[in-house]
Amino acid sequence: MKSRIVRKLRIMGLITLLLFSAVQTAAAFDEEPLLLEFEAMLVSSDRNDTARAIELLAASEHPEQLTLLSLLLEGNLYRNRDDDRLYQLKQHEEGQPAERLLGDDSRIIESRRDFRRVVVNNAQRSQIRQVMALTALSSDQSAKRLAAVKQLMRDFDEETLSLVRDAYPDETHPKVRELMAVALAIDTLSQDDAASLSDAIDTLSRSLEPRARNALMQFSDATDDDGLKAQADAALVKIDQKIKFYKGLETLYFGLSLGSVLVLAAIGLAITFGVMGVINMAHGELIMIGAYTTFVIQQLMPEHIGLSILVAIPAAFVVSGLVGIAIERGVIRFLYGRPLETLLATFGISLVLQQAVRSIFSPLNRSVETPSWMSGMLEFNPVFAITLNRLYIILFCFMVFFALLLILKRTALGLQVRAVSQNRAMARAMGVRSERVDMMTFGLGSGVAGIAGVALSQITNVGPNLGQAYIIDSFMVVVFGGVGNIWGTLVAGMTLGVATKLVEPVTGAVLAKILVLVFIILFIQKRPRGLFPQRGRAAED
Amino acid sequence: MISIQGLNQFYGESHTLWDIDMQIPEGQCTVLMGRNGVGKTTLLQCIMGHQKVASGSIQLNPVNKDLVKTSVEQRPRLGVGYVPQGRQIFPLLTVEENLQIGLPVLPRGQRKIPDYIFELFPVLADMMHRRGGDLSGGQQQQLAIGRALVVDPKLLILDEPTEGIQPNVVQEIGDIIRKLNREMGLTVLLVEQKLPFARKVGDRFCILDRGRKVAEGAMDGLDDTLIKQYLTV
Amino acid sequence: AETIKVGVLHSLSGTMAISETTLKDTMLMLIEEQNAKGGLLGKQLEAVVVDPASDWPLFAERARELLERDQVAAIFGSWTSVSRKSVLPVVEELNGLMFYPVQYEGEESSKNVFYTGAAPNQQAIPAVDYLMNDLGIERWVLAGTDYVYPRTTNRILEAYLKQKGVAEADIMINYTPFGHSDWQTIVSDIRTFGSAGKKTAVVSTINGDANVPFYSELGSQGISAEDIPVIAFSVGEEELSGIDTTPLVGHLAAWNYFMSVDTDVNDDFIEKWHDFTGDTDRVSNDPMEAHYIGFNMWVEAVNKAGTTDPSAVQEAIIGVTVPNLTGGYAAMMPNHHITKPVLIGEIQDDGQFYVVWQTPGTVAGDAWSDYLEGSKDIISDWRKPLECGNYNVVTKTCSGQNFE
Amino acid sequence: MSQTSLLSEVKDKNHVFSFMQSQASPALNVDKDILLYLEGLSVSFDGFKAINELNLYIRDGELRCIIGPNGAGKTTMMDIITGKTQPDSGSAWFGQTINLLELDEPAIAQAGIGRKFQKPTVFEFLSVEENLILAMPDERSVISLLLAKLNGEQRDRIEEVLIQVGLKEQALIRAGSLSHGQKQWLEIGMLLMQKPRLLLVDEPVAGMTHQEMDRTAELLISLSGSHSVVVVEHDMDFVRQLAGKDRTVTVLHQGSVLAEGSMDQVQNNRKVIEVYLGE
Amino acid sequence: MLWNLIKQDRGGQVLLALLVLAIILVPLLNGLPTDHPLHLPTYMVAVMGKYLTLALLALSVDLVWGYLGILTLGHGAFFALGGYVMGMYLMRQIGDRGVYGHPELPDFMVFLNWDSLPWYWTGLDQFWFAAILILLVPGLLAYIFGALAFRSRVSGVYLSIITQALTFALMLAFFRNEMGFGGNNGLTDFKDILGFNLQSRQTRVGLFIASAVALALGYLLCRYITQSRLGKVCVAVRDAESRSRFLGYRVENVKLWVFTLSAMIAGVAGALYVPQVGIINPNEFSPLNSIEIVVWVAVGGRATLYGAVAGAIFINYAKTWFTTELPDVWLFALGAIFILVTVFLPKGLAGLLRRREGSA
Ligand SMILES: Nc1ncnc2c1ncn2[C@@H]1O[C@H](COP(=O)(O)OP(=O)(O)OP(=O)(O)O)[C@@H](O)[C@H]1O
Ligand SMILES: Nc1ncnc2c1ncn2[C@@H]1O[C@H](COP(=O)(O)OP(=O)(O)OP(=O)(O)O)[C@@H](O)[C@H]1O
Ligand SMILES: NC(N)=O
Ligand SMILES: [Mg+2]
Ligand SMILES: [Mg+2]
Repeated sequence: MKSRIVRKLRIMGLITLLLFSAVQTAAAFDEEPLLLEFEAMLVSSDRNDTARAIELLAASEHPEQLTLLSLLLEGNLYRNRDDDRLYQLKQHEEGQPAERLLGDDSRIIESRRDFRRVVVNNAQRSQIRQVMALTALSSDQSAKRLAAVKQLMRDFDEETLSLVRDAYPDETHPKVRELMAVALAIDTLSQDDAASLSDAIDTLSRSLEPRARNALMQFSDATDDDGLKAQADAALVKIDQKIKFYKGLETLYFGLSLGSVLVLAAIGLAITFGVMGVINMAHGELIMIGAYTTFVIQQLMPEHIGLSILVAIPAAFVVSGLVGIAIERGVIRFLYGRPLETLLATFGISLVLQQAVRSIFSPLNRSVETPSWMSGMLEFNPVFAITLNRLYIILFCFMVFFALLLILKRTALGLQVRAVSQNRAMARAMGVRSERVDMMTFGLGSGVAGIAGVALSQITNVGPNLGQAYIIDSFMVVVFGGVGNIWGTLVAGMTLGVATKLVEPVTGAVLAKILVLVFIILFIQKRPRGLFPQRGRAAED
Repeated sequence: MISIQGLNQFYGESHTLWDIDMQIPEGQCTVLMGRNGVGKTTLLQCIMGHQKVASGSIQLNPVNKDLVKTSVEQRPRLGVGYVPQGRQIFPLLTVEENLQIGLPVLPRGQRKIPDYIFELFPVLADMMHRRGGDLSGGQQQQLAIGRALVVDPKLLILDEPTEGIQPNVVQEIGDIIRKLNREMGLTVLLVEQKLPFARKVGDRFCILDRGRKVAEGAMDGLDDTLIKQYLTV
Repeated sequence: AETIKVGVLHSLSGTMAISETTLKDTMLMLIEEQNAKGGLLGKQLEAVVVDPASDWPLFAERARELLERDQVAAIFGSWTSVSRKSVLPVVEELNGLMFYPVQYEGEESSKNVFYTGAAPNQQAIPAVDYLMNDLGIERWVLAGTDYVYPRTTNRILEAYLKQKGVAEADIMINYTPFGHSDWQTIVSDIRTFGSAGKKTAVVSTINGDANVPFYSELGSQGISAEDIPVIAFSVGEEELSGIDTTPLVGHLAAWNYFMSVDTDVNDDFIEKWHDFTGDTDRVSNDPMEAHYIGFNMWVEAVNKAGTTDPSAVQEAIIGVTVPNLTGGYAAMMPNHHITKPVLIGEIQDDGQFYVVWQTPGTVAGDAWSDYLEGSKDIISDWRKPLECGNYNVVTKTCSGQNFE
Repeated sequence: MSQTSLLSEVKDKNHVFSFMQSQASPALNVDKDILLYLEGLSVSFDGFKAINELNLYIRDGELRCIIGPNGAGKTTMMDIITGKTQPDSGSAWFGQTINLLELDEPAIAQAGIGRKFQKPTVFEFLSVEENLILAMPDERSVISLLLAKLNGEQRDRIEEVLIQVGLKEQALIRAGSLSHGQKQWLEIGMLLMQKPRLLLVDEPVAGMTHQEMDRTAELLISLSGSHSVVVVEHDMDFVRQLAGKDRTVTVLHQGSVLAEGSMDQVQNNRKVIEVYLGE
Repeated sequence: MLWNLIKQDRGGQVLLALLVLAIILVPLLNGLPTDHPLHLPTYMVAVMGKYLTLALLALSVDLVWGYLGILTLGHGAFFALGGYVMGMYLMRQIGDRGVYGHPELPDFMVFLNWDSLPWYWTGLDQFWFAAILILLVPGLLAYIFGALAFRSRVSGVYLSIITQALTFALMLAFFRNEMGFGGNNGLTDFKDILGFNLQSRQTRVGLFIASAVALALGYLLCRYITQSRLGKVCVAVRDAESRSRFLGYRVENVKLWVFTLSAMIAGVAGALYVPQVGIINPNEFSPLNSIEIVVWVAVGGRATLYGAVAGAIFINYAKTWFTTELPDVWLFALGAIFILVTVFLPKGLAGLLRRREGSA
């Protein structure tokens, strides 16, 4: 039962959309025999016919071959159950127009049921991609050619190889050329031509492509020539060393990225709990609110997913911040001087917020899309690539951290909140407007939690349990780092992240988590006040 | 400067201050005296707003405000500086930060710690970046006085400011209070147990006993009978 | 007027609310519909909804209340195995009826419980067959959440794969804690494992909340279904509705029902569901179908027995056959499991599954796996004269019954 | 306690864990008539030398006044003696046999060193009477605490101390609601209950009236002889009273002894006047 | 001597009187014919028994939190360990009546292919041995944990968080099937206790009485401790830890023993809880559960023993009632209770009672 609110938001969003998005019209194709046959196969109820339709088109020299195949690949073709013809739909919604693929007939969708999407399966998708790759091999963009060679390397046969072989001499782009060379070398290794074998091994020894390594292994197992075997083995050792090095880098990156998630989740708490002393059990729910804000923003601007995240950051800050301020004004301000009781009240608040989200947005997870600029990888080589979304999260984490540091160190607020938390009465006697400071600080911590929610929405569930999943870890990080020290939070989060990732490959995820917890317990014995303890006479009693 | 009328205060059930009427004339230094536990600190806390009063009024004069009805954080803005008993330093803030806390009450452009504070208490300059809580007791006391002066007060309230301070500095503090009082026209309300010091800096005295005001007058009027009656155990 | 009470025992709060709330709504819809049809035995049905709050002991407590205090004629409920295990002694002690709608690990057959979800042989085994035969998979990653269902399923699959000649080195098993959220290392390991030159697939028994970050990591590390397909047993339409499916197109799931199934009963069911919830975006899923089947079976059995008395219904329900939503029929077997078709679907970018394969007929649920050492000799048959849920055909004994 | 030392403790099968040891320290030995030896003590905080090569000896039964500017290191010295602060170097012995630097705070307290803090610290949620009961020296092990009962003698003693510190009327109220001065008295009362061999008294008369000061002086003087008493105070009248004609007064400055001698000598010491007393 | 303990303890008197009354009335009312208007259904007996065990748990938390100032966010671990020991005993009582008919191994071990009982399951078929372990296992863990933490002077939130880490780690460990405790499914399907059929009415009433007696004894024990000199030392430690060191108290020993004792009480509570609810699963180790216990104590009134009992019973009753009557929105109601109690009843329910007493 999606709430009405969301639906309303969505309608508003649609209106905005119409203003932005250019209306695209589908071009119809002629009813020539080949295409009619293609259509007939696709509307058939026999699944194998789809594959045949693809083959049919692929084998033909039809000029619109690629256009049609991509329509199919992207799921833009629908079968009408009445007339068994194919249609292109702008939207699979009642009242929307449907254009016939062949000829120029169109109708309005009366019932969604009447139109069934024509779907391709994995094998067929591969089939289409291969066809497209073959064409792309002669594209004038090197990136496309590179992708094409990669696609072809998944599964090459004589035909594709000969295409690569033909294209190789003319290829100018070094990367594409290199990959082609690898492909050809792999092929060479499977032949029995001793002359070029050594060169092929040499080529492959420089490549980190898994297929290259596999080919070398196979070759090494199969060959009778001791010299070549030794060469292949040496190449393998070299490759494995490189792989090991890159795996190490990868682990480090994974650790930092897990660490930055922990830091983001904890950093708001480092303020509300660490600096203000409120044991804020609702912190997780403030993160959750940030994530839901992202969801709502995306609902409002479904055509601008890329932008939506950027809009969501300030929006989540404001929404969570306001909720935080409401919590502070409504409950917590009655509890200053009774820090333990904030635990009780905020625990209650967290239950209420969870249930509120369940009532408003349903208990189901909501889907938040990853904008295209955040998806994909920065590929350094075939064994080492960094995922862009995580990279952005790491960067974002540092940005948030330094922004907060600046606020706490460079503004009066930072000083005042520490004064208030150390001695409220005296701070007021010095003219500090403690109520405003509390409100602003709690709002700031909550707003930052909201921002963390935006980041988390990119990698995990956006659902009512989101907060629960992070609250324990957040407290762990803040305390491990040393309460009241936000540098501590940063270092603690990163340390725990990297430690987890270092242990995980050895022990598996479950034991890794247990070991990290045991590590925290033992570490605290050694440093009873965390990584960066508050020192001095006052902290001792 | 301050005129207190019919002030009553309770800690829970226990009636601590009884119908206090008291005047603190502008430009003078009034010393509040009395045995331990008679309610001196409590009275100052009422003036500062740290304790709720049950009845009565506390008029702050040139600005004509009833302090009972104003919030605590207004007081420094109305020109009241406070040196509490037990120093109440912010232990984890540095000395500098302790002093900076009061700056925002000053008009923009004047938000700087005045140099004369470091002239008065050179030790604070030496310890600028040490945590307040790490200072020795006497250093903290000096910091507390310095901190109160930062807000540029018209009325300075001090609760046993010489407690734990080395003798030569006590003399200095006496001189300072007198100077602030006589030369800069600062009104001072001082709680002090030590008679010589009280006599030296005070213009007027006021004695509390078991929550009531029992005597008041010019410092010359503080004679042995009063002392025997109210200040001896 | 006197009513027949039906207990609905699904978590509406806590971690499981995410899955179970829908089933509560389904039950309310089915009951409403039945009442519109005139009720049962001339009486109206009344749903008694309680919230066991994802708290396992609370499941037993609530079940006891439903049976003792509310005198419900049957309980429809539970999702996790542990909640079922918690309720089990109670329904057996009080001789109640319970319909359990979720795929599970098997190894159980109670006189009082009817298992309308899939047993491992109705989901896992056919799925692996499909991967092996149709996709030519040679290397296997068995990834699951660390609890009994994945453990058991994977043990069965491991035995099965080895029996089919798969080498130990071609099987990688990985367990993660509940709600595991950082999948970077594991996905990277899977990628490495899958780059050994043999076609590799992941069989996922990853549960609930851990799926979103898992798939999202698959997407960001660029593992597409064409490289390494993932087939899931716990990811359905409901779970997909919380995931951005664009990068997941082509990954698989094995179920006994998909919302996209093109039959009239299914279309009708979905339409009613949309009307009932007032939300045309709501999806339907396999456990909903299981409740649909279970409820109709119960109705039929009550009609057949002429009473809601549990013992009579237990007797009457074996052999009852009702339509399922995929165009066939489901029959209650003597082991209290039902017959189901097995469907394999590929994820589409609209969050639906497209059926790419299905068993020609239906498969009967097997309570005791033929691939596990301890249980291959055990059978279950609740008909007279055997009346035993775990009869050892070798020792010829029946053990572990909680009733006299 | 660090992890490695814990590990080595566990590995050593003859190790007697501290929680299994009898917690009594070696018997106090004051054969040489010196109760407290502080030799070559130094301690610094973030590079700042709070105590610098300090040497100090307290005789058995002596009443010693220590004065010195704010920040001279007086409180820090007490922190070292009571185990709160570990010195960087030097030694601290209680009698001939007890090395204070090897003991932790409770062991030092049990060995017979009691302390009154500069800032009065009492147990705010317990009544005044309960504060005194807890200061009684006898029961310290968990079991005996569980079974402890007040006997008549102890009751009388509490009564006596309550009267001595003038808190008879407040006996049953929460210590937290005492005024500052009253807390000072309560702390003195706790010291009296504890009857330690060595009393360290940090600024006892701060916030007291002159007459109370006299009383405190009397009290401390009466304790000396059977106890050693070290008093830190800035109030010269009080120090004068305590020191009388022939007791020793020590002046600390910048962490070490600046001057030592009778009150008269000290008072007329130029350097002392310069850094501390003023003209 | 007993009377002296509760002479000045109005709440305690009421509590003990109620417990005695319950011990007498519950079997009587439960024994009435089922159609009698005063009949107490057996399921209610079990539910009430459960409340009493949770109250005992709350008591153990109040002892360390209320009086000693240790905010333990991991006490559920000790409760769960006691529960697991009892659960293991109950599993062993099943004998060959499991579904696989194995004479020794519990079902979950059979189907996970274990061939023999792990060493730590041995002896648990004996009740006396189980009874000892119920005290010993939580006690030992608390002792070791405490010896480490208190000696290192870990305190405040740092201690709270590592208690939380402790229970969290245990939860993950117990989830692992390799541990041999049944993984996520835990231990369930119990049949007898001490030879009595767990599903019989009499056994349930017996367990209820055992819980009531345990609660009463637990109350008296805690009361005795808090009234003793040790109790005063606890408060002293709570309010000024370092000051009590300077008086010669070995703070770490005081903390260690009280904490250990409290863990044992929690273990007993867990052991009584398990046969009444019929299942023990790693979820009992969940950190949020432990936080909830603290919340019960706070609602009841920290540092009043009867308050802790009242809080636990009140909240758990409210939960039962809400989840049946307001299944869709009960979290709002529960959350609101927590918020309102904190803001308006700073001393918890016990404060309400005392205010009454004060004004009367
Ligand atoms: N927070 C409190 N709660 C209850 N009673 C208090 C509280 N603070 C002070 N009192 C009581 O109020 C009375 C007055 O205390 P107050 O601190 O004002 O005394 P004082 O005159 O400043 O004494 P001193 O010279 O010792 O500082 C004392 O008897 C004290 O016991
Ligand atoms: N933990 C600490 N960190 C940093 N500096 C410290 C610390 N403890 C003490 N100090 C410094 O050591 C010096 C000695 O302090 P101490 O408290 O011993 O002085 P004192 O002689 O007792 O002075 P007072 O008479 O003012 O109480 C002071 O300058 C103080 O600032
Ligand atoms: N039965 C399950 N999926 O837990
Ligand atoms: Mg005072
Ligand atoms: Mg000092």
